[in-house]
Amino acid sequence: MITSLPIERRQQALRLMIETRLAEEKIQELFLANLIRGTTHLAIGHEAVAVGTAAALITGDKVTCTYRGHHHALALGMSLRAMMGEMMGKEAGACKGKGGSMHMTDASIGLLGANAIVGAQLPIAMGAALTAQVKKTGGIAVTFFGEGASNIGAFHEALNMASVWKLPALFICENNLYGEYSVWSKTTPVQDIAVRGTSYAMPGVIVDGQDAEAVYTVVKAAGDRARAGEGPSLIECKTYRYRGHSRTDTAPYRKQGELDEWLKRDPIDILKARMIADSQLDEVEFAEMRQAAEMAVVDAVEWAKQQPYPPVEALYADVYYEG
Amino acid sequence: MITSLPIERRQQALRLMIETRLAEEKIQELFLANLIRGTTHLAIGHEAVAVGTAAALITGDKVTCTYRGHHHALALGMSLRAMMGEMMGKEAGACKGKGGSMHMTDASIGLLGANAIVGAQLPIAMGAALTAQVKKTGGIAVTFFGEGASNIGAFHEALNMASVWKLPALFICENNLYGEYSVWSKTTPVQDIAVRGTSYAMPGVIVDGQDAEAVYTVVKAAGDRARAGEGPSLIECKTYRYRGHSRTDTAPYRKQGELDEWLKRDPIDILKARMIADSQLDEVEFAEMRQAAEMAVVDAVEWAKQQPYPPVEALYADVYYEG
Amino acid sequence: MPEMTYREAVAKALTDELASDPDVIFFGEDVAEAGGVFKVTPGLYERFGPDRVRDTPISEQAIIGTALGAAITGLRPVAELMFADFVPVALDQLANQVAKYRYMSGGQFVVPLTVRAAQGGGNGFGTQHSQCAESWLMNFPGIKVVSPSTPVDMYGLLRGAIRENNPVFVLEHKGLYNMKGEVPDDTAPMKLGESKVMREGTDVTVVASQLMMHRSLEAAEQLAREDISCEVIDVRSFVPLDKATILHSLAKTNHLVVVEEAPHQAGWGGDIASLAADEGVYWLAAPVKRVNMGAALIAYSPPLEDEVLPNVGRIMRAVKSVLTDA
Amino acid sequence: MPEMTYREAVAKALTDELASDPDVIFFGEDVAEAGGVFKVTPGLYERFGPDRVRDTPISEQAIIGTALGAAITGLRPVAELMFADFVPVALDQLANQVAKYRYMSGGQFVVPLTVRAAQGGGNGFGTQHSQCAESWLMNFPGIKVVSPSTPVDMYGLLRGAIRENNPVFVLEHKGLYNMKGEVPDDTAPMKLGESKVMREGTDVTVVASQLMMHRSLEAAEQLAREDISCEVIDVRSFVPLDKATILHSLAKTNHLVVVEEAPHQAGWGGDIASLAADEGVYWLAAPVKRVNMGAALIAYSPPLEDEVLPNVGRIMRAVKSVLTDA
Ligand SMILES: Cc1ncc(C[n+]2csc(CCOP(=O)(O)OP(=O)(O)O)c2C)c(N)n1
Ligand SMILES: Cc1ncc(C[n+]2csc(CCOP(=O)(O)OP(=O)(O)O)c2C)c(N)n1
Ligand SMILES: [Mg+2]
Ligand SMILES: [Mg+2]
Repeated sequence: MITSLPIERRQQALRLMIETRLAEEKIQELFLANLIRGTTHLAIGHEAVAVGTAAALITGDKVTCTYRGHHHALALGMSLRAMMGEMMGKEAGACKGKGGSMHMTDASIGLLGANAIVGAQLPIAMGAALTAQVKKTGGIAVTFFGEGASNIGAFHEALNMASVWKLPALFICENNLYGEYSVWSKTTPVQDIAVRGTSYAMPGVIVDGQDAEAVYTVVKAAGDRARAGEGPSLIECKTYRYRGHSRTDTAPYRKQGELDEWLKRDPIDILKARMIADSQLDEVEFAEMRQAAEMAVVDAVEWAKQQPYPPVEALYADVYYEG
Repeated sequence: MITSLPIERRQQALRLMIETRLAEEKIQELFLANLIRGTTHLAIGHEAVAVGTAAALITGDKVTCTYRGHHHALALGMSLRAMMGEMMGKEAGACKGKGGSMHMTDASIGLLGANAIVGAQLPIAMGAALTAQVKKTGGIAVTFFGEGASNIGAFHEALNMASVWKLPALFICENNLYGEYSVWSKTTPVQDIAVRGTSYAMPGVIVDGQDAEAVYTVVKAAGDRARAGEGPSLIECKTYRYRGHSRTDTAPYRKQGELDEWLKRDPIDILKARMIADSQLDEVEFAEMRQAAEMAVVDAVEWAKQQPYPPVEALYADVYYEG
Repeated sequence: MPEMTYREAVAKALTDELASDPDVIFFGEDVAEAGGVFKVTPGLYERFGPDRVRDTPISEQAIIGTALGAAITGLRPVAELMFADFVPVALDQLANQVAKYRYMSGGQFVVPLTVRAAQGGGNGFGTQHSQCAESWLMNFPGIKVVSPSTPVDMYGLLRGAIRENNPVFVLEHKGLYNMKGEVPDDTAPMKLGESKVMREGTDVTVVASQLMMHRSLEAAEQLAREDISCEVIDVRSFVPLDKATILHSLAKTNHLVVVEEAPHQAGWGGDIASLAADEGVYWLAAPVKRVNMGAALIAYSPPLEDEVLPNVGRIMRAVKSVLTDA
Repeated sequence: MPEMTYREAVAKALTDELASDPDVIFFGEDVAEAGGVFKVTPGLYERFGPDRVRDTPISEQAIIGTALGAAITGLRPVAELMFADFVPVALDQLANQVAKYRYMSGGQFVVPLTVRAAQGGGNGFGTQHSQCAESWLMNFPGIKVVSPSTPVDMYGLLRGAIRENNPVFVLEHKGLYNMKGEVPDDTAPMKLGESKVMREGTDVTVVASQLMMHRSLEAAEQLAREDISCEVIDVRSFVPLDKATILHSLAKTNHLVVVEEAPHQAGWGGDIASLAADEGVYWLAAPVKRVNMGAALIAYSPPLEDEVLPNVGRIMRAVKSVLTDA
């Protein structure tokens, strides 16, 4: 049973998904125009996972995620300006320009860090869950990772420790079928990552990652369980990335027609259709929403362009805390 | 159904178990008398796992194991002299004195190394399995580890890779209930390690680790499967260590009466009883066997004592292969 | 003034920190119910309870990662890695996460995290259980590294490390656990980053740490009988490094010997020699000698292990060689 | 004489080795069907087949461990770790296993194993994808470490590494993949352990590697216009280190600058400086300067990354400072 969110929260979820989509499309443009240096990993197609999860979290909850983390950051409440500033390496960016695309981090919204080492974010979230447990904050920690990451040692250690310690933690796997250029079946002998919960006596749930409300429903339930001290859960969101793995990848390894099939189940379309069916939205309002998002993205980009780079002395700041 | 081994092989298995038992008791003695430096991890109680497995292997098969590895080495055919020489750090030891108790290694019998880093031996065995697969030798690779090791990252990575590559490999877990001083349930949320095969679409079998022929039966079947190209298996041997974790540990953490229960199912007794029941052995012959083993152990110790230490220049040899 | 062992000093520092700050927690493999593999931490579990003193699974990456996550969310964790030889198992978490977490977030976090591990050779533990880890950690700015050599320093530096709002790796030497020394009741948490002149001298500066520092003191004692005066400096803090104390001594003695319990290549001794060759070059009257394991590994066999670790004889020869070379 | 890129030189070396020795196999993440993340290895999978050229799961510990097991049982594996920043993830296998396997068995095995990874900064990849790894591997005797700086060396040293009956870590610099150079058809597998004088000079010896070596050459070129003559040495082989070439140059120039693309602490530059302070001390006319990242990390922001990596200006200033200090 999928929970229907109240109208305001649906509006917010839809707005965030549209903003995320447009922001990422813009980021790709800026990269290809060489206005940004480095690399980027877009989550276009994954938006429902982020907004569905974020809708189930409360203030004080903590999140770690990956280099493919723009959608999480925006869903949790990072401002478009902070993100674009960071993409351009500006002092006003989320990490003062020191992190970049792969490290969008904002402690003020509970986002403890996006990680560029596959799997490393899982144990770090366990530490946040431990703090919640020891300090009895009622909070939970959520960590996002890909299906490919479920083959690395840190995944195994984190799930095992979370289970024996009954940590208030959620492991959310965004199974987008590919790890870089490798289809999951080439590197992973099981059909569903959720089955790996068995090794830790941990519930493993599969959910439609294109449906924000479906994601919300399972994350909310697992979160309630975790908050009640009943331990962690593994949640596998079946999703798809529309773009290549990173900036320059055109994804020639995709199966013919696969993308088209997934485009039919676009997360924005799904929520939009449901809202229209429920008479909560019409095409005009949707177009307005999209236009507002477009303007917000453009504003953020233009703002970020105007921002100064950090001074060179910033290099030596924050290696250590001084004081 | 447990396979009965032919009489000569039963005799050999029994002899090896007795020799191993006595050799390890002697080693403990030598340590406590400070005739050997360092530490040691005895497998007293585990002998059936080693001889049952060894009985199912053929020339060319490869094995990696742990610091708790004397029983594997002897079951595979390491000489008592080579072992005692190594324990004493003598030049004539299995590793020329450079390895010691935790690193009993003998390439000539397929024993690729005992490892003192928990879990590290698993991927190494996968490499041996890869060679067998690529060179089509018909051989398999076996790796031994404890239930505690099943919580470390390398375990996970090795089982996953073995499964996707369908490597001819066997993962043999000696579940002796404790990892150092921690009972398994404190660190491991599942009842049986075998269940972890599920995460890799790999068969997980549980076997009585005190019964050499039971171990032989499952290892033989899994080995045949691996040799036939059908992939790896996870085998969990339920066993128990009679002694503490290492030299100085008196195992105060054991449950009251637990050791006594296990002593009732001693691996030597089990095979002995079966042979007596099958009229293949009587008490006199058993006593003779034991005495011969005692003499062999004493011979090895006395021989090892007479051997010279390696010359100091040996320090600089074999860091690299020269040539 | 109470005398205690180096081992007891660790326990006392942990006890005092756990008692004085409810945010301090402590975990690692077999540290709680069993009191640690080196029997360093008995009683903590009983006193501070299962929430704050925990046994972990054998999962070094998870141990460090969890400690990091706890540190950035309001706890002040102390994690144990048991043998320092296991640092490589968890090095991604230490080097790519712990060390960089504050920096790459643009200073959003403080990381009040302490990691402890036991290091060093001489016990017949073989190639994989006898190494020293300072140099493996030092190429990753963001972590501080301290290596106390005496009970009082163990107590003060471990407390200082736990009080630090930065990640600190505290290395304990296995060969010193039974060493006794005075630890005054009023010993306060110590500031990291200071070396200590353990013996004053005028002819040669000997820089060393932990077991090697004690051997250097012994060498100095014997050399004194031959009228050679060594100044022995205990590094104590590898990161940050106290350059001033070393340079000050070098200015006086004009001769430098560095004693490392580690292979030569990319060892911390190179930094001391490099400091001498840079800021101290005009004071150098002779070659700087490094006494270390060269390119050898620690072998199990007693005579090999005894030879590969710098011993008093090798240290004395090095001191004499720099004095006669000129 | 064919010209090719550094990237093509890697591919050609792998191709030639796979073609000439059926025991050579190659695996890593996305190296086979996709031809590698840096597009270094396209076509190998098609030519040599799925048994010998394999994609792995994201499992760096398993990659290195499997390569080790294969190497000691009759294959000659080449494993790729993609970014050298992932070395810490697999360091236990490299440092405690690969490096020690022959030694702790008393010489029972040969370990003909090559590991490749791409390293270095300057691409805006951020703190966790821009590091150089030489110094992290060097404190573990048993592994050789080479860092080719030109296409011809890349080709010759990679082939030499694969031919070696020892573990070799070959570090490729991301910033050089597109660099072109002559690779004569008859280029043979090269012996490891030799540095190369890339430019002769008489005033200052500059020791560097890869991207920093090229920047040093550029600095030397500019300094030449100011009548300062630099001898630029490309380290090429960090383990074993070619001490003779460096000392020979130092004897001539009496001045030394070491340029590292890494933090200062426990970096390989310390070993070069320490060599100078020991065997070369009487030739030193001025302080030995190390140009490196100091205690900073690589930040994403372009101006910060551009500043933290030693650049031509900083190298020139260091050279001048050692010449004017005396
Ligand atoms: C330890 C480590 N190994 C390899 C990489 C290179 N890498 C970056 S992303 C990626 C694929 C990850 O796939 P998945 O977990 O499915 O996440 P996705 O990118 O699909 O979101 C790889 C191999 C890395 N960053 N870290
Ligand atoms: C990576 C690593 N972590 C910790 C240790 C210390 N240690 C040695 S044995 C052991 C317990 C292993 O338990 P288990 O796997 O059940 O094997 P057993 O000793 O019972 O045979 C531990 C924690 C180690 N050697 N390596
Ligand atoms: Mg994926
Ligand atoms: Mg066990």
